[in-house]
Amino acid sequence: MFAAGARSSIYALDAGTRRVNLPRWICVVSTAIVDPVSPAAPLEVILGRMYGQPIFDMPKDLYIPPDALEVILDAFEGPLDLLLYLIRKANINVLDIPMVPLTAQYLEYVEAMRQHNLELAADYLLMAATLLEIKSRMLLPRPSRADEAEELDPRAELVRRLLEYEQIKLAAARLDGQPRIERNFEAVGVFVAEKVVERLPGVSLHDLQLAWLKIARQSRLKRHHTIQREELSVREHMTLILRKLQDDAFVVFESLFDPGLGVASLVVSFLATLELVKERLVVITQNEAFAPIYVKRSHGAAGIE
Amino acid sequence: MVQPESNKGFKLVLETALLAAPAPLTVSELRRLFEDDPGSDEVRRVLGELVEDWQGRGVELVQTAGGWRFQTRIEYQVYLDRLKQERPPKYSRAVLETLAIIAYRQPVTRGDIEDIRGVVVSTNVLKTLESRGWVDVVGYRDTPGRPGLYATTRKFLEDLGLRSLTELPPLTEIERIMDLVDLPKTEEPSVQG
Amino acid sequence: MVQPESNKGFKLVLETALLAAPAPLTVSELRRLFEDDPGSDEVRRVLGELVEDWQGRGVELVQTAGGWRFQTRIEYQVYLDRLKQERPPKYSRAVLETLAIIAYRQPVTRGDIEDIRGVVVSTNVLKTLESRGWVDVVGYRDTPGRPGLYATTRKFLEDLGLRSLTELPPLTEIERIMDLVDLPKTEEPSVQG
Repeated sequence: MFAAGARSSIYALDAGTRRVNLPRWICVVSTAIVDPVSPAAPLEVILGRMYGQPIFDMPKDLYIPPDALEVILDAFEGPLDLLLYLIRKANINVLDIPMVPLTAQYLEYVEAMRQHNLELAADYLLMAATLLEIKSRMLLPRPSRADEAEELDPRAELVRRLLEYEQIKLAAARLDGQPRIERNFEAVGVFVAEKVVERLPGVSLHDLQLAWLKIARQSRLKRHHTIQREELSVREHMTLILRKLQDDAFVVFESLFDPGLGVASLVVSFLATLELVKERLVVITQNEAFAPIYVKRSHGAAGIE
Repeated sequence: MVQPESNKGFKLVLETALLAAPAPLTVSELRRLFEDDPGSDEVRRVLGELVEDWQGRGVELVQTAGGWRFQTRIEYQVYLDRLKQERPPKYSRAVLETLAIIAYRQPVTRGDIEDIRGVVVSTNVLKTLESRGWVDVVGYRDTPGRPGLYATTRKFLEDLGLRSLTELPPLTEIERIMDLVDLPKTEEPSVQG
Repeated sequence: MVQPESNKGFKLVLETALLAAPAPLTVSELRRLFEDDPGSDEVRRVLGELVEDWQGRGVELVQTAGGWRFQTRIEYQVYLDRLKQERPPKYSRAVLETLAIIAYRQPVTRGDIEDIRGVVVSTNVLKTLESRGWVDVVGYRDTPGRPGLYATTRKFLEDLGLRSLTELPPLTEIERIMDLVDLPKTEEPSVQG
């Protein structure tokens, strides 16, 4: 029945019933002035003893010596964190925050920060304003019971934010506790031994086709039909014949032809030879009719020509 | 020479690739190791065998968001730490809380993060997380200023050895209490444990 | 928990450290792994055991100038190479066009190539093709300067999987494609067909 109880108690805190069971320490630290309902007299005695020397009948983490304030405030991640600390340390039910003492203590911290010339983040001041606003709204008379269900508790938004922040705070701590690479374990990556092999570009027939297409297109734009269509086999044989003539010696004409490759090949070889002659790449000589015909690469034959 | 045809050779190739890989390898990457694709089922079966084979060793084969990798067991870190030149970074609460918000509420803007934490988020905090490769901007919210939307990366999951965000530690029960506060008119769920 | 006192635990720690290390580890570094220094002899003895243990695997423990490290065996490179993402290098347009001209119009001089391409052919382009063994000079034209005549080689045919030049895509076909795609004269012709 925690849930139901918690909710109803939010509404229970109206003007008449604000004498809630506040934790003792809040009344003490926040000074009795801010909560007129609290029994002031005995508390002021304790308060007087607080400053200057340690007090042993108080939870010691609640009393913050002024010198330590800077250090402690540094430990807070912001106003929500500070509020949560105040609430959790006092064992207050978050769903039923006593706004008066909480606001008072919060303001005390903020004031202390100001006095110590700490750089007071705007976030802290904004929260102070929020707390004061909630506190004042809680002091207003509550609407009639009929409307009660529709009236949101002024603290609801603050509680929602506090709880959401606390949830993230806890999640952050657990995330930090999660095993993490390079802190709790290492990735294995053994050395890869390899022979370095030069990777040569590959060329496909398609690449050649595309290349030629580009050339042809280019030349078409410039001048028309400079590229004749020609039997590739003739050009291949031209190369083959030139290779046979590598050493610049005269070669017997017939040796350029391989009858074993068939008639078509013979014809192509012959055409290739004629083409080579036409392009003046080879020289053909015959001393007399029916004498052997010799072929030679032309450049070494300048004198003969 | 290696004979990947045999189960043993096949397993050795997978093991070698995983031991040598600088980053986790997916099943489909592992299939690419072989000239003849062995298929995912076969690769998964042998991965299972490898996990078994490495039981009781200082190194284990695990599956993370990015795929499979060998990593050292947590119990061995005490030894490995003795060789380390520098300590791994410790993150401030601001960094960790920002990371938690991004991890659990993603995608979020810087404004969302500031709303939840109640303080301004310094640029350094986000830069720390971005340079670690744990968060990045995945889009922009269509509101004035078009603020960037932060989300966690695959590297974040990998570095924490997780396969998915669902493997993050679950958020605490506070969520259910919050519902109460947010919706005072609806029925009251019982929080009693 | 690990018990480095036992020989097995001791060996596991060494193995784990060596598998996770980003660089080779010396014996003196390995000694530092343990709270109680085991001494170099003991570390060396266990390293020897580890070398034995890893026989027949895809990874081996070796001693290099910088210390001990695990590394993949060279026989596994063929598998690991398949994971590499890098794209094969490509020849420049100049190289490909020069090659195409030599292939289709051989034997040709550099001047011929320049005439057809309409631009100067750099020496590097021809050197690239010559050093690849795909073209060579088969003669010299009897004109001033006696320029070399380039032709394709047998290796070119072999590397492209051709038995003869006549198996090259016929130019007539290429030009027919060009006629088709050239029809809209103003637009950049598309090769897709």
